[in-house]
Amino acid sequence: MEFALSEDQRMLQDSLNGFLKDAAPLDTIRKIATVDEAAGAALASGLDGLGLAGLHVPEAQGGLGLGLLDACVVQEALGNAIAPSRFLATTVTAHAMRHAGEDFLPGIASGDIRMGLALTELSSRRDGAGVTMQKDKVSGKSLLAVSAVGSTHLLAADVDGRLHVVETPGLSVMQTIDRTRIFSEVQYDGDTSAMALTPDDEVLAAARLLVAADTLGAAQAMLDKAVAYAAERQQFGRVIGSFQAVKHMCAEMAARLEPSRALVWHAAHAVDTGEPEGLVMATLAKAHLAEAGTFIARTATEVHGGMGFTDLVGLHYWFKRIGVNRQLFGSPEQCRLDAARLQGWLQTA
Amino acid sequence: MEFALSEDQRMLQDSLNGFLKDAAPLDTIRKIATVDEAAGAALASGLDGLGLAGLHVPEAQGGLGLGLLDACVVQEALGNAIAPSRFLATTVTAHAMRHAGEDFLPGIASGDIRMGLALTELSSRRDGAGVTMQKDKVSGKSLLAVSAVGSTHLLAADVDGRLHVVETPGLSVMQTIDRTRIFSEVQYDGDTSAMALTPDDEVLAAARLLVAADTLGAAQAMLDKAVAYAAERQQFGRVIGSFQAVKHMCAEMAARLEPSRALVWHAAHAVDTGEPEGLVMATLAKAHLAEAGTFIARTATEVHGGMGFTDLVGLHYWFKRIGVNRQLFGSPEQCRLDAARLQGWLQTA
Amino acid sequence: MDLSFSPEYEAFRKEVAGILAANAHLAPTPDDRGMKNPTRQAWQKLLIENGLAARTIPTEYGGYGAEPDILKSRIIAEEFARTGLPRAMSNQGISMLVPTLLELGTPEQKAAYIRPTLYGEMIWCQGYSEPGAGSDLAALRTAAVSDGDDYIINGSKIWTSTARQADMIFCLVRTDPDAKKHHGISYILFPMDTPGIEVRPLVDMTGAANFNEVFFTDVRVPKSGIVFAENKGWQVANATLTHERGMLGDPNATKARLVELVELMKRETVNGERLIDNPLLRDRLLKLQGEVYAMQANGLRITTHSLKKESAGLAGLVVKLMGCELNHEIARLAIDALGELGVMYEEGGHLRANGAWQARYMYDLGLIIGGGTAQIQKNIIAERGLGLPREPKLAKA
Amino acid sequence: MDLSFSPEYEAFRKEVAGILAANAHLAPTPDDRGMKNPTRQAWQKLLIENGLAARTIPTEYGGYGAEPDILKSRIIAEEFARTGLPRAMSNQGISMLVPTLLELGTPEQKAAYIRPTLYGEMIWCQGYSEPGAGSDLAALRTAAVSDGDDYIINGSKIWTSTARQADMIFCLVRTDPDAKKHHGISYILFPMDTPGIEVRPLVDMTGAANFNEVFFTDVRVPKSGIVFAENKGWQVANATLTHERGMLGDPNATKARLVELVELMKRETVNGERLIDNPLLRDRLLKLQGEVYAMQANGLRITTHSLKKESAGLAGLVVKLMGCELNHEIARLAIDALGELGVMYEEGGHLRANGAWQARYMYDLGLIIGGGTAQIQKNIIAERGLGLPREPKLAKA
Repeated sequence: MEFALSEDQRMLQDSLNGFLKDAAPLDTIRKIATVDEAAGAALASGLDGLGLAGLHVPEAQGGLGLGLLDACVVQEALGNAIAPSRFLATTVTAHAMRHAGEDFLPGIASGDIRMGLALTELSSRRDGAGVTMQKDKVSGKSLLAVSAVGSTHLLAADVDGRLHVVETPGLSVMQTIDRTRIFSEVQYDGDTSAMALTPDDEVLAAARLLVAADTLGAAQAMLDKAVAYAAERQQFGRVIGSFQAVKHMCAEMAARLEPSRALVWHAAHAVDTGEPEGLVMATLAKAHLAEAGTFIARTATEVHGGMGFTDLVGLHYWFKRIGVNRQLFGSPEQCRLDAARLQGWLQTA
Repeated sequence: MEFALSEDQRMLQDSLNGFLKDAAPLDTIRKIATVDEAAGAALASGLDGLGLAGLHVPEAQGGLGLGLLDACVVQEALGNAIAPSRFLATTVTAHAMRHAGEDFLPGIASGDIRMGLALTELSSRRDGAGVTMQKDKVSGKSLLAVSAVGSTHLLAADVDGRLHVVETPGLSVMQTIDRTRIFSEVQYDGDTSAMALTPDDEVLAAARLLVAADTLGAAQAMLDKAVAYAAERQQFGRVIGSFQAVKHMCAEMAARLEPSRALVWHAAHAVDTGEPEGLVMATLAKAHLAEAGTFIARTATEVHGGMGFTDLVGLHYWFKRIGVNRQLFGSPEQCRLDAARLQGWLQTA
Repeated sequence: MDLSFSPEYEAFRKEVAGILAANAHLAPTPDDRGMKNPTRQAWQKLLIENGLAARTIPTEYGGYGAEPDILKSRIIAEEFARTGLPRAMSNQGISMLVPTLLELGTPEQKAAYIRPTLYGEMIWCQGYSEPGAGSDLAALRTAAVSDGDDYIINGSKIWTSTARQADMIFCLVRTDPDAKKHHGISYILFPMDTPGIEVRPLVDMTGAANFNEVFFTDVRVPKSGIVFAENKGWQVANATLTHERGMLGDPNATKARLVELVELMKRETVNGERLIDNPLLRDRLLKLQGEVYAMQANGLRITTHSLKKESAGLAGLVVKLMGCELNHEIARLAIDALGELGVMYEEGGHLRANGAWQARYMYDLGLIIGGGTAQIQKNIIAERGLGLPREPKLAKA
Repeated sequence: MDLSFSPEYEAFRKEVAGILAANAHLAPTPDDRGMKNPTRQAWQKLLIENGLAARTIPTEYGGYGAEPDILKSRIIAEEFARTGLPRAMSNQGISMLVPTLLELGTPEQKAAYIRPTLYGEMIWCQGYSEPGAGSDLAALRTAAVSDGDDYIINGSKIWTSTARQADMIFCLVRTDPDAKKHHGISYILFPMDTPGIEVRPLVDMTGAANFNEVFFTDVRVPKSGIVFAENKGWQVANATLTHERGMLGDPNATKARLVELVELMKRETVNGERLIDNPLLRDRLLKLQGEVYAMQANGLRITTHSLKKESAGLAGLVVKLMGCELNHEIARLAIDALGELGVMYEEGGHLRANGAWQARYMYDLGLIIGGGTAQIQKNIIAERGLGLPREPKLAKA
């Protein structure tokens, strides 16, 4: 019985944190946010060098054969540094192909195939979006696709919940509050589906879990910054962290975040080991981190006072990443509804 | 333009507060709560002496002809002192009969007719409750009837939303957390309806508004007690009200309660003057005070520390009155749904 | 309780409506940009001459010279809201400096500054907060050292809106570094084109530069710019701060936002269902509607207290805290309701209301923090409203 | 990450299951009331002899004498939960006094008290809090004045559970009124039948008397009852308080409540609709389920830290605050879901679960307040967990 990251997992996280500290300081993130393509490419190539693309690909297909818990450890570090990365898309795709991906997985692990995700319509269809599939041809549009820019292929969901791998078609950028990542609108005009996967709750659950891990990392960064600021900023002749109101705001953030970390680990482990509650836990982890993240994003900003509102300390980049994560692959309300469904709690009528 | 209680309304509230301070101190409330019938009868007769029964009965029928705002002023004082009273039932009945009550209103104003309310099933039917009406005969059961004990008649709602006046049939006491008031289960076995009133959203809205006023008074009492305790109780060599955490709990209670007072006044005035938004405001006032009341009941108890948890200071009588008010005539969720319906926001499908 | 207006006031309303209708064609449009746009200045002049702006400022200083009448102010505001015509100019010069000068300015200061400020010919900015003096404003350190008839000013200010457009600044500076912190501050006016002043835009989380930083390096300004008296600046500023607080938490603006949100939720769909038909979103909407009603009623109550020249007590003290939070929550529901589309910003095909909901969500958070953080507001409510003790003095470290 | 148990532990689980199965017929039933009921005492003896109670207490004091092993403790707890058999006795004597005596008691005290306490033959109560000393426990004023080999005790205690049943009390008294407040306190043991002790039940908001007040009037007790040393009681009590904190916020108990709530919401209907089909109630239920999962996972993480003899850090510090609040929220949802029937209490036809949800709702609020209020818990999290500074010292008034 050991509920903790393994030595390997801790080393993975430490080394990634160390890499990101050097390769993705706030100045670099600012450049990426203002669409400095060179800065984005440099970071992406550095991350590629760490071999993350094959992390969740089985060893037989040239990957590392690691699980979702390892992937969450990586995604948490990426969220902590609010670094852009294709890792989430790659990992979710590898998970989707876990039973039938021999043709694609080696290319994913080697980096020759670069995946994006167009799964939004699995949870919500707005503005006429929705993808249909007829005779191997995919048509329609999808919103808020992840890592589609620069991808060779997309993992795309159709209105019946089936997943398809298609060559990346025409994209247009969707500008969100979060400038650390680029999201896209995808238009399919009868593109060929290279692979069709059966509807599979686990893929969406994995995607949600990774977003939860991303929020975990970003929220931890905001909490850390707030505590550091509270311990240093003086007003009325004392550090503001000695005022009970500020102290309690920090305590409330920590009290919500710390159990969230265990939840992400547990959910990932449960999916990895095929525990029956795994999908429910992963789905609720997404909702739980969305709520905790929203609370921490706001509260950490408040602790920073006016400084938190400015661009000077860059805190807002984390605020906005958490804000987009809240909606990505389903709002907290949608996730909770799905968790009820997964447990058979909804009326069968 | 004057948004304030009139001189008369302030005098009414002051004199009632003064009366209740003498006639219903905590010791008396404790006796009533332990079913000391003499204590209850003495208070009831004292309140009768103030002529409250006819407050909302038109002058032509022997009443004072005052409006719901005056009634809210009275009910707030009753809630503040957590005094039992038939006033709410009487006033709601007078309102229900405002277009067609010539036969009953004089008796209500004089006190010869003593009304109870059996309206619960207008908002929710549980445990097989529900009242039907066939050929002037009323059958079925109703839960959580108000002031039914000791009444001569009930204002009863049937499953189609119609209201009936019936002679009070057999009752059994329903024991709630709130011992300041007695609630009943009513069993109708084909009792004769003496008067049938058409479905009327305004009656339920008036009942809810008065419950909101009752909670307003009770919550104000809890806030006042918490502030007094915080200003007096010493820990760590200083009054606890000088700790920012305690101070902010008190501030948050006040910040939620003070605008609630204006809301109750405004809603009552709007119903009195037939403003189109009146019913929506009254219905939302019930929901709003339920939420503010729950928050204040808990927070004021916390400010009192362990003392708030004991019976010694009796704070829990207010806590429980607010707890029952939250559910009476519809939960906050139900009230908000009804407010949406009243505004035509629900799908007509 | 009587929410109607007397015939006198109904007549006044008609008069206002008449003026607005007759002059509507002269109103500036969104194309008339800039704080000193001639069309906007002409509109301001027209409004002042008709008693719809600068209404209670004495005529000798360029105002309309009417007696203060809260109901008439309210009717004017309502008529502007009803017609949608642009309201009178509102800036920190008009709302904060002018009342201060009327109360405490020298005859020369009044004569020189009030009229052009009212007419939009002179723009002011406020130099109060500093990087090290936010909630604890009295800790400010920008130094003004006496040198003959002048001061030499060094230091910096932050959160200075309109600094880039301003002709003049009203500024708090430390004139006595040895006095206790509240007793060494002066309130001084000087031109923004004085040598040694540098203005840097301060970009905030909304992406816009709603504020600026202002840096002073050996800025020489005449002592005649002092308002009231040297080292009395804290009292002067407090008079002004009172004027500022009233500007936040207008319940009618909040109501307008709620109405906008209701329309949004009736119009937008997700998975083919109207947002307002989603029980969770609808319940949140109705909760907020209840709070909006409460703050509106609370506002009416405050107005009545003002009419009677009474303090509104707690009803007044809670407005900033509750009003800013409510605005923020309305924006938050809009964003949540829009889901994936709620995070769109600035440009693009799926953007709603030009990104206004996100901008408000963030800007409102700034308002919750600014002008007295939520924590300071709670201190004020507890201490002034409930009589709880102030933060006790600390032992010397 | 490995949540399975090794073969050694799986064997241990079988052994425990075997003992319980073989002796189940000897277990006390709800009819075996009273703290000193012979059936309960016999069951306790059986559990100790089989290593299922007092497991790590040395045999010389009547325990089982095993090495501490958190996993085995956990397996024992799980097997009791699985079989539904009554667990080992749990009271403040066993959980708080015995560990204290083992660490700091004299040989005589150990010999006299530990064995009968473990076997349920000697019942203890705790005399810590006073009406004027709650969060600020060190402000306690119950005085013990030296008189030869005795002390004369005057004062009173509050929140004393089991005082009516207790044979003995472990009590904090002030033995040096002139010392600084933490330095004049002693920890002393004496019989509850000593003349001058009066116990009054303390009725609380649930309607029950879960606690008592204890009054001391010239109570003469021998000095040999002092544990460790005179005026060192604060250190002794702190050792004991550590044992108490672990008792609150057990995530498995919380999970059991949630499961009960799910069943309730599937079974009960309003207006003919299952409660769980109400979107608002269901959403709240799922929110709570997420929090329960988080606290369960957090509990596993703490167990692992304990196994490695590491501090669990923040994960441990947040348990009381979050766990108590979560229990309270689960009860609140149950009450809200039951609506009009949720306010029923104590007796009557429409009562659910014998009023347990309301009782928990109120009792949990007591737990949020007691044993370190939520405010104190937040101070602890901020100071010990996040390294923020302690409340600064105040200037002398």
